[in-house]
Amino acid sequence: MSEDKEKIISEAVEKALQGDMDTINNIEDRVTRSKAKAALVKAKRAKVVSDEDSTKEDNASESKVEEKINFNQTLCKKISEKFSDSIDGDQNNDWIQLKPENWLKIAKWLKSDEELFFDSLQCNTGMDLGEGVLESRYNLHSMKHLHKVEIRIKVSAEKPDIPSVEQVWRVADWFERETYDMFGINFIGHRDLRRILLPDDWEGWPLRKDYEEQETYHGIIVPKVKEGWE
Amino acid sequence: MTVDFLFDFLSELLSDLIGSGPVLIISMLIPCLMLFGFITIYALIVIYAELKVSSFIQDKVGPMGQGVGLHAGKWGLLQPIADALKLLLKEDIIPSSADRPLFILAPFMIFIGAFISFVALPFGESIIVADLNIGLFYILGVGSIAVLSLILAGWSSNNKWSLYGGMRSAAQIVSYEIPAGLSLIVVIMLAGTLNMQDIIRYQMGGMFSWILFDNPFVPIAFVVYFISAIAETNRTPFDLPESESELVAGFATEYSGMRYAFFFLSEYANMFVVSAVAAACFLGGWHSPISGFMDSPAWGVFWMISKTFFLIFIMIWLRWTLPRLRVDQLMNVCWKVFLPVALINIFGVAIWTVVFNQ
Amino acid sequence: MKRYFTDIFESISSILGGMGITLVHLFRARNDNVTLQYPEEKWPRPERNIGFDHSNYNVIRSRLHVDMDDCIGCLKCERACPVDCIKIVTEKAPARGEDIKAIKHKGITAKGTRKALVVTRFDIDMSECCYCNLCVYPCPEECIYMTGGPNAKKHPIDYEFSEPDRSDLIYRFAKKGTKDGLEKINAEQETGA
Amino acid sequence: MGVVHGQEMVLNIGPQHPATHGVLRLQVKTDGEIISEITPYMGYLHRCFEKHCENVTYEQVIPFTDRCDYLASMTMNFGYVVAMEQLMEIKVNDRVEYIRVIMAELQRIASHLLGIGAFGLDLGAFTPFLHMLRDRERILDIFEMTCGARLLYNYMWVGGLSHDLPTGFVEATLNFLDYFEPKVDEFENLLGHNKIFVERTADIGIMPAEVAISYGVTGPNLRGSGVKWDLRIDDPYSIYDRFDFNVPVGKGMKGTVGDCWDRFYVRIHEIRESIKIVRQAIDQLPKEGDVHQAMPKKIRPPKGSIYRRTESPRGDLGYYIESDGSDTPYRVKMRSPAFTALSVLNEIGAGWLMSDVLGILGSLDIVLGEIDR
Repeated sequence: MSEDKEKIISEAVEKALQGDMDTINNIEDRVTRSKAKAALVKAKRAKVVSDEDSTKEDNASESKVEEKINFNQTLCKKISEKFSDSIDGDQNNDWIQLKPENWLKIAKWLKSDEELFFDSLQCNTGMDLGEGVLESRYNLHSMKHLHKVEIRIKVSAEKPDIPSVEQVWRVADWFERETYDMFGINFIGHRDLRRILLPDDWEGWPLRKDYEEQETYHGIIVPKVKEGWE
Repeated sequence: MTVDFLFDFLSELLSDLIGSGPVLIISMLIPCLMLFGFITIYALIVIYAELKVSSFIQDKVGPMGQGVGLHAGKWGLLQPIADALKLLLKEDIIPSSADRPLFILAPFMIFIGAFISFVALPFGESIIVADLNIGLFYILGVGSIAVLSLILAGWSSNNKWSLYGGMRSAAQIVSYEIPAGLSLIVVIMLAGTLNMQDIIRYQMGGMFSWILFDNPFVPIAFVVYFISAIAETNRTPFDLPESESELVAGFATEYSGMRYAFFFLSEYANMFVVSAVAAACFLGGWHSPISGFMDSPAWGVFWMISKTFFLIFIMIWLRWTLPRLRVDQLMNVCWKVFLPVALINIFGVAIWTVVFNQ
Repeated sequence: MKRYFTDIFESISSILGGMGITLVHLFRARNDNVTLQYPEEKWPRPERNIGFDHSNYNVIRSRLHVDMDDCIGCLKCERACPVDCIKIVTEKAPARGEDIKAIKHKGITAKGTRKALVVTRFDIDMSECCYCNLCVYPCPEECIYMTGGPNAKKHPIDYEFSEPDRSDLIYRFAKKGTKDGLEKINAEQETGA
Repeated sequence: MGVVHGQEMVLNIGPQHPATHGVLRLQVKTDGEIISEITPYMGYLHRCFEKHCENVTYEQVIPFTDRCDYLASMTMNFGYVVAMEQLMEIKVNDRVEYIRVIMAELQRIASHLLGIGAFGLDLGAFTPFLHMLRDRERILDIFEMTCGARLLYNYMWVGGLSHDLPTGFVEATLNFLDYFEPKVDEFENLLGHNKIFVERTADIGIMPAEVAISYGVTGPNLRGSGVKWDLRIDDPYSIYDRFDFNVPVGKGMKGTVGDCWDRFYVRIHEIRESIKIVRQAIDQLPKEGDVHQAMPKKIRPPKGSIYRRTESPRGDLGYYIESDGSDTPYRVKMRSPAFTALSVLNEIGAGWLMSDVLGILGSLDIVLGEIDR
């Protein structure tokens, strides 16, 4: 019974490829009709792919993007189950927005959980989103499962406190010191939070959008004035 | 030899004019000035040799003397003189927090250490400043004055880096004198005397009568002596006291101008002394390799100096090939490798001479 | 104990091996010598026969030069410079595309465009220039370029332009006297009209 | 290593010191020769790269990325350009991709040559340093033929290249590779297997794999500790999947895995791998294709952010670019591999002797321009 069904489906798909869809539509049995349609879609896609290979990459990158999106969504769900109301704001598929409160616990869980195993913090970027909102973004990556995630934590400029994840990933020690140095986000629980690139007694946070450099530093005029030019 | 020779000659000439005291002083001063002249000329030559050899090893050509302004001579020959002039004319800074008297004393002490050991070096049949019968022992004893001045220099410039350099050099030179001394005992056992001229006369007659080929144990002693001699003059791979990439310049960090020139000069003078002793004791001093050929006393000076220069060339060659040893590895090599090898060597040579009762 | 002897043997053999290599270099120094006696032998500029057609395309990184006759004052190079080391001030030309003898201003450029502006000031501060060549591309008249390379016929390579005083490194390309010459002309026109 | 006792002396291996590979101050607590604690102080070479990027357009950022890691500025451009093209979904033609790979791998060879040379120089071997610099000059000649500059190129632009290859390029590169291949073995014999060098580097500055990962150390230093992690294979970008090359990993031949000798070993073998890649890339180099073809007239990326990593000679070079739709970047953050390599110095350097700590610093091959940005 199933061979002739296969035959019907393949015939119908051949005809549909030439354009007349009615043979597929008038297959009575609902199951074989849906199977034929699926075969048609696959054949179409295969035909498209074989023509130009560039679209193949699009499909590959498309699937990668899809996979990334649903990976983020599953991760979002897991986090919200485990740690109640830690997701801040709506669901978004490129990154995960967290509230600063239990970020340290989430970080420990992200690293220790066998199935996620984010063992390397790739990069921590500070960001000044304007109107007194600072943000610290963490790009995490797992060497074992080769999957990545970006976690963002918004915080107000008046009270810029984020728990430090320096115990979880040792690299965060210097990354957080640099974000503190440039943005003034102080990381609670950090080993020795002080400026890393600028001299220790430099006032102001340079990378904030509303930053004016100080006139003199220890008597040296900071903005370099050059004669004979202006 | 030359001092008493000069003394007799001058006393006949001027004995009626001035008493025998001043004559003695004059007859001592003349060889001193000659030695000082020899050292400065030798230093210029060896600086030039080091510049050229190191450049050739590094696929460079070294100073070639083109260029505007002060010409550095056809093949860069004037370069060493330019270096010497530069060091003389440079400002001589003494750090304010340095211990002034010791700071000033250190370079002179190190130069004196190198200078007075020239006295017992045999340059030719009769060309030796003072033919001491304890020649070899005297040279070794005087050689250790350098240690004192390095520590002095390290301590007095009140700089952490030079303190490190001073301490390292103290440990290194003192501990490397022992294998050097032990390997020279082999020579003394064979030659039977401490007098440098007699040691060389013992090696008369062609290359195969040199002590080096006397019995199979002596080449080992020669290698041990040569390497510990390199350590004594702070040359790579043992140049820890003034290792430029770690301790900035070691004990010589705070020195500049004339004083730095003295450290430089005494390092090269020490190199000459050490290689001359090696040439005299192991390679037959002023004897020519083929017994009859060019063996007259005048040629002796040529042979002595060419052997010494060959050994100096090896030192320069080693410097531009090998990395530097670490301090504890340095000690490890000295006490755990050179010392036992030197002791076994003495034992070996003793048995060999008894069995073959040369 | 065995390691003790292998250590000694290893060190001797590897040191002798190393010395062998340096000895080979010592004797072969004559032919693979790399030093260049600077004042006599200059650094050989790689002659750039470019694969594609614009033969006068300049790829050398050295001092910037501007042909003022071709410059139409479009400020594209000033905007392209990442370190803002180019300053241009332009004035409206009395008549479009005409030469003005008094201030040696040519009206039409080599490419035939008619100039509407007179460039009174064109300064490049070579002490701040980062030699990134970003200003050469946008220029429609190709009048700003780095000296040397394929256009060496017009301007030989010049990478020895160091000056004792830093402010001498500010190159002023605008022709002498254009500014006040132009003012005089405008003043005459007002009085005349 | 040594039990530290007695009164501690604080020593500044100061910003001006022959062995700090740039302007870095190591405040060191020592008792005699044994160093108990190292705290690096940086920022002497901080030139506000990220603040500059917020005031210049996207094309003008490229000369600034050159100046971060001035020993490997081709790969710095490459990293920025790959990130930008992924942000703007630009697809460059094959000729540009192949030229970029050739340039990046030649730059990797040049940067490793200087890294190994300086490492040997810290241990006192002066001659190999000069031999390696001599060969590095030949690579710089090839770069100069192509884009006119020798150190800071501004060669790779968003969507293409600033210049196409000159006609004599392929022969010049092949001549160089044939001349250079035997030289790598000579370096390995002159320096690598020299007993004093082995004595000074084996079993010293051991960095276990977990310490390396938790400190975020990447590149040859991480591969020296036995972790097979190379972005060109594990997070592929550009066309690296078309070449077959293997990733050398430290095996602890002369001591334990992850010591200074292994990092040296990994770098020497990476030079050989890069030579293989350049040879394959030159064979497959397509003749036609204009290098300016995919270059957008006005670079105005869509609103959004991207974090893209590439393999620079010192490790994972990451660019985090946030654009707000205008033609100047809103925020550019460069994740510098040497920054994390320096952070591990205290962990693996404490307890060793003074000359070892400087040897370990040399083996990490850091560049201060990239650390201070």
